[in-house]
Amino acid sequence: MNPLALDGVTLVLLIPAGAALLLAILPGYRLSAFLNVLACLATFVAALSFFVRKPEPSDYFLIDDLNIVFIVLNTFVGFTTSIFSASYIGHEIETGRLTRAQLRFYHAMYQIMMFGMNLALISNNIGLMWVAVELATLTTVMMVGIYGTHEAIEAAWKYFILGSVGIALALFGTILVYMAAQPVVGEGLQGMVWTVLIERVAEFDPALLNVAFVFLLLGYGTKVGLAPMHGWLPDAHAEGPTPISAVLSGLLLNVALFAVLRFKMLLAANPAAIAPGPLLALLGLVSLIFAAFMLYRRRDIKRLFAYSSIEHMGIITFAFGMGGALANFAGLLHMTMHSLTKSGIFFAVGHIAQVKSTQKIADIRGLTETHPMLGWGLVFGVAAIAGAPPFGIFMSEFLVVTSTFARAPLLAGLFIFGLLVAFGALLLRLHEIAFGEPVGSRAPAKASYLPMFAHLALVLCAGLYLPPALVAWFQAVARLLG
Amino acid sequence: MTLPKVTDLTAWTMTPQLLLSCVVVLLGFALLGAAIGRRRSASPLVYSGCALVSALLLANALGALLLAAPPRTAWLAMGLPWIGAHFRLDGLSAVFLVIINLGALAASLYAIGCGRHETAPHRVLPFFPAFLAGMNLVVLADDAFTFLVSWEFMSLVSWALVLTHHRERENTRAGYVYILMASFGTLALLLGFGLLAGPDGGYAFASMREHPPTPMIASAALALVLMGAGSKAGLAPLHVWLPLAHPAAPSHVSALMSGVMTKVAVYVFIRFAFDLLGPPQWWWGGIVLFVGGVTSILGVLFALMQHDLKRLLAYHTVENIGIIYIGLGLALAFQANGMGLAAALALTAALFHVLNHSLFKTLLFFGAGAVLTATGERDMEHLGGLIHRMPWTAGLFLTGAAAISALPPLNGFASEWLTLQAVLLSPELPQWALKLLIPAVGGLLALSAALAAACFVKAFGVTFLGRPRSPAAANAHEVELWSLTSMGALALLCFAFGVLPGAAIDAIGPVVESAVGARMPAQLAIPWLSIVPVAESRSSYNGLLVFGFIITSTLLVVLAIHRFASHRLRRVPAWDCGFPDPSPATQYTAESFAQPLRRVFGTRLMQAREAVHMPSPGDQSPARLTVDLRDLVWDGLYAPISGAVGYAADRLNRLQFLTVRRYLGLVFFALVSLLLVLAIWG
Amino acid sequence: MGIITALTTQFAQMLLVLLLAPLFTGLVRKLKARLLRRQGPPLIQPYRDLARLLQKEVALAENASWLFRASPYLIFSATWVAASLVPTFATGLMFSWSADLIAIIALLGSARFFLALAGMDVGTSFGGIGSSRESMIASLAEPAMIMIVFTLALVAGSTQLSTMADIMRAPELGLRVSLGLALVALILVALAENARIPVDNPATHLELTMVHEAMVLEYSGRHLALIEFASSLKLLLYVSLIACVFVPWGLAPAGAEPAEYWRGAGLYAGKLVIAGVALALFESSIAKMRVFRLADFLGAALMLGLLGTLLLFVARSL
Amino acid sequence: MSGLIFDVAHLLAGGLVLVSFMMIYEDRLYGLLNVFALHAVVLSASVAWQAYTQGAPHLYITAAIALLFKAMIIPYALHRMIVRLGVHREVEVTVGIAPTMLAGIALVALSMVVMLQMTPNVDRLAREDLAFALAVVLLGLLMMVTRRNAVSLVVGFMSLENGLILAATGAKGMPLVVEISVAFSVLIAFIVIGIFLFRIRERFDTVDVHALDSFRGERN
Repeated sequence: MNPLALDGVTLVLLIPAGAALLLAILPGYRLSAFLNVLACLATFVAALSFFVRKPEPSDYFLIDDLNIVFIVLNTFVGFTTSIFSASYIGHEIETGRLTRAQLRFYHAMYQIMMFGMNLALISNNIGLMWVAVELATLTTVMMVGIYGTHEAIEAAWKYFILGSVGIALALFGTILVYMAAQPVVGEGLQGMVWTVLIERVAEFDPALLNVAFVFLLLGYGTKVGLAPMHGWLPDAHAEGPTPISAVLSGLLLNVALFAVLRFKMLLAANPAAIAPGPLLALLGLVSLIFAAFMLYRRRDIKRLFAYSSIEHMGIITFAFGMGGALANFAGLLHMTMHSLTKSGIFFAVGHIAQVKSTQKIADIRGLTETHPMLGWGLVFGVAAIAGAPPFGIFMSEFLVVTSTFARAPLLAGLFIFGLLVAFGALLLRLHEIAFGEPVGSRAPAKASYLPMFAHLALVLCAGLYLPPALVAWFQAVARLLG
Repeated sequence: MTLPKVTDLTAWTMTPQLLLSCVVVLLGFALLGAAIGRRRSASPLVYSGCALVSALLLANALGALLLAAPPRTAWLAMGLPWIGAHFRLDGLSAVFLVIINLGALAASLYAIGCGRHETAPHRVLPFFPAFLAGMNLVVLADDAFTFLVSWEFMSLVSWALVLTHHRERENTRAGYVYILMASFGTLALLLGFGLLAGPDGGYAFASMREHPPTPMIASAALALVLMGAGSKAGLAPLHVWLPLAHPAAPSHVSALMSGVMTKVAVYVFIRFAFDLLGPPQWWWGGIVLFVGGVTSILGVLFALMQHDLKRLLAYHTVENIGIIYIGLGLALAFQANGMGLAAALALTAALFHVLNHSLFKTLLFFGAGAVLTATGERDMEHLGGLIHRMPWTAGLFLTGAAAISALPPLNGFASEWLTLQAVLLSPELPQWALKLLIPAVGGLLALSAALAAACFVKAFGVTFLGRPRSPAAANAHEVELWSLTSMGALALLCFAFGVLPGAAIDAIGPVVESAVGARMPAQLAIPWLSIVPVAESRSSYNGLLVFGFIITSTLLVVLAIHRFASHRLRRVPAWDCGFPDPSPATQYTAESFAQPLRRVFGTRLMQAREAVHMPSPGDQSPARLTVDLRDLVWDGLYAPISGAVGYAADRLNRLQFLTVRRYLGLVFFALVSLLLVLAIWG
Repeated sequence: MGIITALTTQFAQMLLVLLLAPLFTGLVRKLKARLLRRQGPPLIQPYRDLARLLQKEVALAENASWLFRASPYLIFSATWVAASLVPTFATGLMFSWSADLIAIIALLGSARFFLALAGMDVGTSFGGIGSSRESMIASLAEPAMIMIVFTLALVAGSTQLSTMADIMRAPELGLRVSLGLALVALILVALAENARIPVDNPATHLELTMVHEAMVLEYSGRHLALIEFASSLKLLLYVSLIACVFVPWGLAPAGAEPAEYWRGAGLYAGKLVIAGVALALFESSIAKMRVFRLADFLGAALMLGLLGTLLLFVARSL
Repeated sequence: MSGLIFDVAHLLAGGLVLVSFMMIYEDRLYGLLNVFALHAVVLSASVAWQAYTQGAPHLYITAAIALLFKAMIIPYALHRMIVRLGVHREVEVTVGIAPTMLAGIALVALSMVVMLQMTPNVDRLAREDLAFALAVVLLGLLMMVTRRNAVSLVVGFMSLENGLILAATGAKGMPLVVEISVAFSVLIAFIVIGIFLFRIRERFDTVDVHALDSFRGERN
């Protein structure tokens, strides 16, 4: 595969990179917003091409069952978020919270972030994956701090420090993996290529692999926002512009978890190394229960859904931690559903915050009365994220609970306890926001409802009927994950 | 398309496929309601549509029940990918389909009339048809996933209906408590299914039936189902949400929630206990009996203390659910000890009470709804004397009140009589615990029946009789014809099943046989249409003859009086022991009526405390008598839990306001501890 | 041929009950007066009262609804049906299979239900007092009654009154502790249900103490006649119930020839007189109880019934 | 010959750990910067030695970058910035020097135990090298956790990066891509920190992280 061939892989990378350069130059924000949408659409189409013709793996790029789904999901949510961002940005300019120069910077960063994430997903070289994740993180750090208010700076600073420490730990883990591979695979590039590693991992030194996995789990775990390392996530979500919160919650957490899964497969293949399952399950459960309790005292609507993202990342990690065909299938399904639902919710939250010009839950009341579309959209979104059945997330939670309850009743009990506490908190806040005596401005919101309702429709459809092709993929990957 | 011949007709009707298509039509109406909710013409259109579809569903279900058609299944490619969605129409689901769609038909007809006065129709119309669809789906589902999806869909939609009038503070609070308890119930059921499905994920009910669980797992599953279904039905500790949520919904919806949705929860318990869990243990019956007894007495005692009409009816739902679970507990106990006939009697009593309760509870809630529409008041202290202005509603409410108080010619007494006969059969049970528990529960059952009668004397007396206590009650007006027809139909059914209980018992027969393996003797074969629980010698009750007896004796008396006594009649002011015309406030109100009973039962159970505040000698302000009741269950169970969660949330909340350094400390701590783990066990 | 005799005996029972009820009330009043060394009204005074009331004009309150006018008829017919189902001089009557003891109690319950409602209909405070206290008494008396029925049914194996009477007559029954408890409980409940002295004073018209009287305060003329007749019927019912179950000797078995019936009727009259004397003696030897102590009085009845049932559940022989 | 190679590499790696300890001991800001410069010098020496022993010319470039960039430019820039921002001189330590030193020793012991469990087929030099690298990383983290001052936080982060470079160079044949990217990230990191510090400077009069924390979200 010479790099010049115009196949899917190059397209998926070149389009965002090119668009970033172009957008950095263009002054007008309306045109650049449209271009941004166009670029994301093109990337999405390129990603779809993988379904048609899957390019064979090379030293640097790899398309296999696991990441093909995430690439498509990633580009699709990126595309819908760009549509949302186009209408969101318009309002920000009017209220003067962002200047034109900042918008140029914003659109360029948006595309670089998409480039970073796509690179991380399709890279075969674990070092390249590390660089890509680092790049995506740095761009989101900048965008979180774009508003320049006290809280935004503080959130960006916290995100940067914690992110850098996390990424440093991940790098150390990557080096350890290379050190473990080097005596078996030989020096040079081969030691970093994942496909080579996965075949020969049985002969690696188990102790070194264990230490490597610990560092990788904590390093990329910081990016996933699992409990002990979650510090940056709530403030980054709350203070950055909402499209960024949607992308952060919907995509970046998934990309980081994808990286952890890559290394979990490595470790699972080496019998001598310690089983990665219990470690993941422990972290997942801690995040779930911790985030569930933190939801109660939240006063800011975006921070509320940030903690909900931590909770759902906990659920997904717990599912992969439990392992087995059913639980892995549930984990993959949950990742897809969560990114769709959470970004849908953030679309609604973005417009709500703009219409009510506040993010404080206390100042938003009776939304289903004043803004029915937004109000009911949020109600269905929160019902979906809280795991109410007709929506897709219930199916994954159903599978996780039933498959774990037979094997480890206590764990399933704790899992259910976490779910119930989180459900209580989310619904408590939803009641304050969506119902009751309306408060605040009743000006109709000029907003694009398309992305929000598209996401909710997809999640509802997945809850009732999963297309067989998608099911086959997930089952194949579930066996892969071990 | 040629007209299907009669034989094809039966092949085509009474199948899950037809019922599912009706459910889809209902969902279509829901979307229609959402689309044109705000227009005036929308509500009669949607409600009449629902009425038609419910009527069709009712006909099919009735056909399947009466013809005792063999179970038929249907499979759709939806739901869990590798299992798909299974649906099944067997005897048990046919009975509950009849109950659901009977209530749905009545509620739709009622809503055509009273629905017009609904202040926010656009919030009710989209969800009402979906609520009906959800209930029908739950009863038809035949695998764990489809069941739980339709179960929670039903809860979600009814939650949205509870929040129709979301502006009042207590309605949103009621909605929140309701959806939280509903989700607790669903998670309990989820765990129950997890146990039955096993690690390999055999979620279809058919596969669960093939390999029934070991007794230990079956007992755990039963406990989970008792919590799950019990929280929706309103069993003792989990009933607190019911009196909050049911009154908050519009009247025809609260009638459906109380009369019909609680029955869907009973269906779930029966489907688990008698179908999926295999042979029962004897102590299962004991637990269910105990919970049923406590629920019934708690429900009726709290109902006595209420002065909000709809909340009083909701508490009565809790009481009647307790009576139903007493019947189910007896059935489980008898089946565990191999007494087939007795188990059949107990289960028939429970199912018959399910049917009766859905009838008269729906009727009573329609009555309360009519009062609310006419006067805009739910509080009995502001009503009174409505019998003069709303004679028809008063008469129909009286029939419902008489039925729920188990007075002879009506259906309430028939199912109560069967349950008492079942209690009388239980001395043959060998276990000591049951020997001591059943008489006590029998006592509780009798006490709650008597208290129910007292409570409905209060409810009817204070609301309809006496003199109007407020201008709203003074100029109330009768409700539309539609509502009256649906209430009238329900009252007629109460009479029919009261006078001819044999018909209903025979219809339930095959269902009981499939669940318990034995059935009651064919009642219609017995001369004079009387019903006999087990054998002729034991005892028999003939509704028709008693009713005829009363009618003839009344006619005789009327003729005699008409023939011999004087006809003179004079309208005079009330004697009232010589007091001149006292103001309506001197009448007995709901609080004062319940005062003796509160003194007898309330002091310990509800910490009922009365405080009299006399004004200081000089000023003219009126003396006040305040009564404060404490809900022990709420203080003992729910307040501590929410307090604990609040405390934990406060403690953990400090983690949100840490400095960057401390967050790094957390990461550092995690890294070091994991490395330690590796160093020790690596 | 058998049908006609059965029908005649059934109607004879219904007529007998109608005739004897006012007589029994008159007998009790006469005896109580005698105990107080007073002459007392003649035995047939109740009949004269009823005839007088039937001729008098009905003074109907303005606020009274159709329920107020209809309920005397309903109350009277329910009580009359219940009374005619309880065997007085013979068991196994034609209609006795249509309703067992639980149905009879429920019939009385419905009579009481309508009486309480009628009390509240006029909208005066005294009607309220009567109904409220009656509901409290009923809510304790009825469960006690049902527990008594449980005890009797467990001993007799059926809730049908006729079978109970036959079993009770059988010699091998022997003395049973639970039956003793049931008898005491039944007497307590009978006193409460018929508003006799310890629970409520039938003779008084003192507002704050009356229960039954308060409910019928607003009735007059023919309606009051029906109510009075119904309450005396109810008193007769309870006496014949106690007689039929606990003193069953002399009851003619089903399908016996007329001679047996006359002997049964004679014995029944004797039982009535004894009951009347006992009631008069008891009533004049005790004062009325405070309303709120009734709960303990009736609670005792409930506990006795429950204890009786419990003993039978535990050991069939007790 | 191989003995000498091992000994020198071993010496330099140990030296780096020792300097990390000195940085923890340091409680004055300027001193901290000088020790950090020394830390960078020892690192570049070790990298150069690795380049010499492994015969991999690209490592020399990394050594040069480390020496030039981390030993001279960054400390000087930080030095000037401290002067311009008028940051108060001493470094507030939350836990006190002695306990931090004890913790440092414990961490080094932990990294030794963890790394020495590896099976013998991984050659001794790599194992030793990784142990020291892990020690430096943990010490860097310890320093970040126990310092309140934003500048010292950043210096701690830099020392952590040095540990990574030590580990990376220890791995024979690691593709060049990794080293450049590490350097690349250092550069970016530093610029961003600069912007932040500058930005932060604009908003508050101090670079003290503590002052920063009072403005956390949702507090008001």
